[in-house]
Amino acid sequence: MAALLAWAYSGLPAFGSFAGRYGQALARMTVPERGATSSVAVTTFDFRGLDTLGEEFILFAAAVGVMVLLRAQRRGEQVAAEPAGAHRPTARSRALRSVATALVAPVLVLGASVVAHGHLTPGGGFQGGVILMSAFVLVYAGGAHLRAERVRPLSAMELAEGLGAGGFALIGIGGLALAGSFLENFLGPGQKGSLLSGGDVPLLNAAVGLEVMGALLVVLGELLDQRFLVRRGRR
Amino acid sequence: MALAALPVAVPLLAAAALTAVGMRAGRRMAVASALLAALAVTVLSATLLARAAGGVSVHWFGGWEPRHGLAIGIDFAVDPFGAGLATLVGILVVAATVVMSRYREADSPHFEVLLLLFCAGMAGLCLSGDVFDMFVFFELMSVAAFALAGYLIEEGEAVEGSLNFAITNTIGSFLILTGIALVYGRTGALNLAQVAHGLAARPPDGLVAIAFALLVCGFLVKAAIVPFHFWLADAYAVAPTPVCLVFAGAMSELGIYAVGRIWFDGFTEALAAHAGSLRLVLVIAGCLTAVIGALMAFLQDHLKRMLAFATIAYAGVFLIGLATLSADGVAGSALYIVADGFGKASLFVAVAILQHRRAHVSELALTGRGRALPFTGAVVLLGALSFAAVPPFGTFLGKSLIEDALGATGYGWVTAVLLVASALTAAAVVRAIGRVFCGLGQAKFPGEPVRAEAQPA
Amino acid sequence: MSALAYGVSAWLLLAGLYGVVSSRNLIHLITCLLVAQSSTYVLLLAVGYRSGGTAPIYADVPTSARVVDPVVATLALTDVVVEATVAALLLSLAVQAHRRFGTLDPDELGALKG
Amino acid sequence: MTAVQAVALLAVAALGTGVVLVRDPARQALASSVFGLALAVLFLAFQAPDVALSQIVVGAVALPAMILLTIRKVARARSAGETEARR
Repeated sequence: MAALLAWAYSGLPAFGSFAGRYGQALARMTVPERGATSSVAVTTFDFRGLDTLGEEFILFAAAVGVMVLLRAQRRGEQVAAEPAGAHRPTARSRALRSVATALVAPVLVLGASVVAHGHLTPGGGFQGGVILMSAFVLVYAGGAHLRAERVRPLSAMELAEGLGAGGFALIGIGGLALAGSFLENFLGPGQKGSLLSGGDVPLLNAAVGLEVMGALLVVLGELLDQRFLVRRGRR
Repeated sequence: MALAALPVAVPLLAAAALTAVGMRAGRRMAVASALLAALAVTVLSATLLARAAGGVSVHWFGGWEPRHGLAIGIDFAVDPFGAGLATLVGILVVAATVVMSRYREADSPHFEVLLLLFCAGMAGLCLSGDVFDMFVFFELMSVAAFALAGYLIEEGEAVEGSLNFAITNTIGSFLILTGIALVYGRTGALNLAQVAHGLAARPPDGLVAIAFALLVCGFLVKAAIVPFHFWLADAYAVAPTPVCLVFAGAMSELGIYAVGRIWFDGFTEALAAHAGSLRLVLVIAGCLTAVIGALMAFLQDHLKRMLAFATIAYAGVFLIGLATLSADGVAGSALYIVADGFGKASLFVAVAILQHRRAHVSELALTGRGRALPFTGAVVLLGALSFAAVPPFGTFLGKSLIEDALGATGYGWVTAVLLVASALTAAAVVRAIGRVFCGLGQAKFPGEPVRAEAQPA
Repeated sequence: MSALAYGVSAWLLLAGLYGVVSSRNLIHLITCLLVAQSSTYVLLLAVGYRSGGTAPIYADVPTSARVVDPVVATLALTDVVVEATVAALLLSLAVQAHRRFGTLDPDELGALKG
Repeated sequence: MTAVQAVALLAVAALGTGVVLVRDPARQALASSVFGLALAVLFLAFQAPDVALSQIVVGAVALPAMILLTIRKVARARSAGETEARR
């Protein structure tokens, strides 16, 4: 197999000398056509938007799948009680928790800004969505298992996820209705480099951010579930 | 033609909406919306099929028409074969939704959501004309399929079946992706038509051969062609029966379809000089698959396993049709796929009914217990006749076309393999009819009865 | 030098697959799958790299700059997401497998089937 | 190819091998986190900051976290089983 791969790879252009017209054409079209500055974002959300639509729904399918697969675990599982005292806050963990809680707001802002600037600089809905998700994980790490659960009940996450994924498809339909083609960018390109350039790319970014955040929270929430059960049992 | 986007967009939207509404939607509403979406897919694809009769029509997403002969966006290239398969997918998903709603009560719409995503993935794969986009929809289909196969996770076997399924198919998708990267490195294009152009511009070398081989292997894992067949029977045996109906009727066949698409739209020109050896390899793989699948099907008494191996056998038959690399052979395969899809689907429906009413899927345990279900018996008989490819069935026409194409390409002897495959699978089903519906032979109860899927889980 | 980039990609694929085949623990096996998958990102990005090119982000560079291929970045992004999702699904299957059979050894799972 | 790229490539190859060879899943999760970071550096060197960013959030943080949670969950289930057996 190694030999076969070597045979195939030897036919590739030498490293650094790739001259594919497609990518270069897209890169050149980015600014004049769309006013956004990140070719990657415009390629992801506009030229090849359908791929991204599919990708979001793959994530969506996986989150639903994880819910289905771990459902049985959630139901009536005998959970080993954690040794008593394991969670009694010590001074050190209390300090850690306050740090974590203090970090929540900046991380939320960071995530939101990565999403909002996705069409201008590296980053975008996906990366921002994960950062937003980690804000919620910090809430959890902040020691408030119960609070964390109150902050993000499973159905709310599902709602975010569905809205995000559906939003992407809806924006696509908007293109279909307003400009005659599915995923057609139906908003004007706007000023180069401004927050509202790139037509619907920022909107799609926001939808993806929401979807990614929701889906990852569902997955992590499912994997964390047992903790909640323990806590609830003791209450 | 903006219509092309809708068979994918509609189920995706429906799935997202269902999830957003979540538990608040009643059970009935979930089923109804899934049903509506699947029906919409069917009708839309059928319309596409009718329009595609005049030739391939291309839809560019986002309105990105090619500029200076360079594809910018992603296209759906709708040809009769793809649109036909998408229609088949729609119909089978409708059937699966109906069967599932009859036999299973659930508190959440997750099953419908996954089924819709699965449906969208398959429809997208049928229509897409961009090699990376095919991969994306292929993955969507796979991820939804992994979850669906493990849906009955409360039953221990489901874990193992879907684990094998997921691991082998994930490795398959690495192969596809590596193939795509190689193709992109050579041609700088992802649109299949432009890939074909770019590949043909230089004499074929190792890169082209290996890239093609990687793509073919990746897709054939899904079709469960020998030697990639071992996961299928396990996965089908554990998946909910209505899901098997879609798996067997459409998913395996889509693997074959994707290989056809890659060959005819992408590599024909570049590898034309090597078509002979490709034909030989594919025919041999197809024959092995058909014979092994049919033999294994004959040896099973677990009805779902039997049908799973029959699915493998027919995947081999369709591959043989494709392997002729001729218009007749492909048309034959297409017809055969559609006709056989309905045949297998009705057999799985019958199994679902038996399983629900009698709580068994082994034909030995079911001996004589189907007498009170004459209608189900009739359906199974029709399925057997469809396997046997006797004249009034579409399978007969498909098989004759493949045989003609084989004769024309010098592989006349392969018709014997087709005959063996149909005979063995039909015989297996007839034996099941004899035992289950006529009460021939001794009843045996190997182990405990399987729990009916019908019980609220 | 181009051999190094492509070679590393091939190496990761082979190493990951070796890990999958030889693994005695499902969680280990899944992590090895991830290594194998990372080979595809390396390959994609290596294919699209252009010597001396900058990232195709025009926030700080003029539009006439030589840039690397944006398409491969898009493909790799999609790929990263796919990896994460498949891993999540496989991990939850592994949890269930352990729950059913009390083992994470793929060989023992096969033996239990009988 | 620049020296940074060459070094990053070699690091990725070595760490990737390491991830495969570490047999203990918990340690492997940590190894894979380091491997994910190395990949992110490599992508930066390949001028793909978008991919690098998502590689950091996914490969170096989210996936190892998922793996660790899975291990934890499995370990918990195991000790639950033992407690039950003792009863």
